[in-house]
Amino acid sequence: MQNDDATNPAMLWVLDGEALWGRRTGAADKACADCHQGMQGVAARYPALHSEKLVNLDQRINLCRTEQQKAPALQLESRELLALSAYIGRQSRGLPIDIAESEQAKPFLDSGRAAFNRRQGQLNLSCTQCHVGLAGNKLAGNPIPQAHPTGYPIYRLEWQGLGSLQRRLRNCMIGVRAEPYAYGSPEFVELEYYLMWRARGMKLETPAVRP
Amino acid sequence: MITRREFVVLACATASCAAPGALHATPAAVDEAIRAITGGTPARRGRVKLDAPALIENGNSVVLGVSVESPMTQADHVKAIHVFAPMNPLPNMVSVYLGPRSGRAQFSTRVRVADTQTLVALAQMSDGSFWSDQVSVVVTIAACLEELK
Amino acid sequence: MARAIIQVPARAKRGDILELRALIGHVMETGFRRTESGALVPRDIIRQLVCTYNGIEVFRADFHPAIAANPLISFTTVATESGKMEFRWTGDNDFSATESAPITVE
Amino acid sequence: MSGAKGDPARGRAIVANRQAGLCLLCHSGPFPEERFQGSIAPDLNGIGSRLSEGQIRLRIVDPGRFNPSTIMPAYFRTEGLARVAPSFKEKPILSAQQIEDVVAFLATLK
Repeated sequence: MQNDDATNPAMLWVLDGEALWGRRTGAADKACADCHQGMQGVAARYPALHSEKLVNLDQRINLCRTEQQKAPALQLESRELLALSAYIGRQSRGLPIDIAESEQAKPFLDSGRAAFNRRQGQLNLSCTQCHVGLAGNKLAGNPIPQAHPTGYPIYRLEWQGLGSLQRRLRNCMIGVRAEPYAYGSPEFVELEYYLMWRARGMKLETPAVRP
Repeated sequence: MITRREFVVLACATASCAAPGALHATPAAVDEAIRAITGGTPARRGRVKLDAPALIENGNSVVLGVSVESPMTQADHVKAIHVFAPMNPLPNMVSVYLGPRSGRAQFSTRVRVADTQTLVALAQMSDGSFWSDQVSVVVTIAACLEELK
Repeated sequence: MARAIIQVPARAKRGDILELRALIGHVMETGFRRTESGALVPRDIIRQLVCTYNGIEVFRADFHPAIAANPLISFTTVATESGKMEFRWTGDNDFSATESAPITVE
Repeated sequence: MSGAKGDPARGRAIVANRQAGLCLLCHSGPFPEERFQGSIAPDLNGIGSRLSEGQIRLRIVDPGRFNPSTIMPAYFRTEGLARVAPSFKEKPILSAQQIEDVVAFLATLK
């Protein structure tokens, strides 16, 4: 379903993103397309450092909006922001995830790794215990995947819509009865960064379709 | 952040998830829906092929296809294909109307399957006969549903 | 208007059987779900898709709440002449959307 | 644990319930009516002959005491946990009586 654009429902968002990409907005009356040519490879490099701060692709889009377009930031998980990140991500489909390692970024990576390994919630489970130690086994009837975020934003059949990696992680945290991190919080971006680093070299499939 | 779907209690779109007042159709309701189309003419097994995965990980979107053996000529063609689900809230899933200009009697779509059940496809021929097929599907229970805290 | 993606071959030979696809963005709210307070979420579905070929209906589908969100349907039609293939979806709350594509038949 | 003797029938319902006991997400067992049981943890068949009631009870209350790296949650421990969601804070997964019921049921699986 995901590799055929005519049947991948996420393509409805990609087309919305394409339209938004070309639309002028904000006090600067600028469209994304006024400054950027293609965005090939960009989604494969996020999260990344931006003025010493770690930001994911959605946050980077919002920085462009507030700093360049002089427009209000889009709400995280909003249809518009997901559409833009799907449109940008689609342009990196097939390219290997390419997360830069640096001294400067190391604390963020370490922090994300620690979150991945930390037991949390009433069920007291870490990501590692299931997604590394038990990947391939079945939780109830469902195979446990290796937690490689190669296709975000994804069209999830359970959601019947598009959602970000952070929304998926939020589901997992609710599943172990933990209090989820807030959308856009440093904890979530660091975890996202670690997961993308862990999947480095794997090909992006954005926008993927998952159960 | 409140998304549209988070204010809804159920994590799935079907009414299968033990909702208060959850309801489903019944094999009898399917029989009745079929009789409304056939007018009581018996539907024979054969000529129709209903395709759906035997094991469904998520019932929210299931690829379902139907094809019918027919020359699809003016004199001999399929007029309509109907699909039914006895354990969904409503027995009728989808109906399509075809003719000689279709070339082939087939279609596919994505449907919601509320629970483990036997889906039924019914084809209505230009000669007034009815043919059917059925397929049993098993819906697994999602382990980590997004839910309200 | 709702976003829709249709797939129609640009060219075909007369008599070819064409595979057509129509995908449209829509929640397909079943009318069977309840909010946290127990209120029923009203039904909001696309009820019908009609495909016309130079104005003549060649395929029609009646949708029920069992059709998944963002409905996709694929079907076939015989290439007869050059012209226009049009898809029209209608549904609850006066929903209506139209998408079309030209086809050249040799 | 709670004083009242466990009821195997109630215990069986808790074990099979995917929101209460959660057991079948990871374990499989003699539940012909339950589809899709887990493959992560040992089969519950025969646990009543492998372990005594006391051993079963301890493994439910705090399995980390036997194996610190186990993925099995402690069903009656509320301290030493991180970021517990507000609605589950300070609450054990199962009550003392529920645990007695589960122990009574598992002991019958000879």
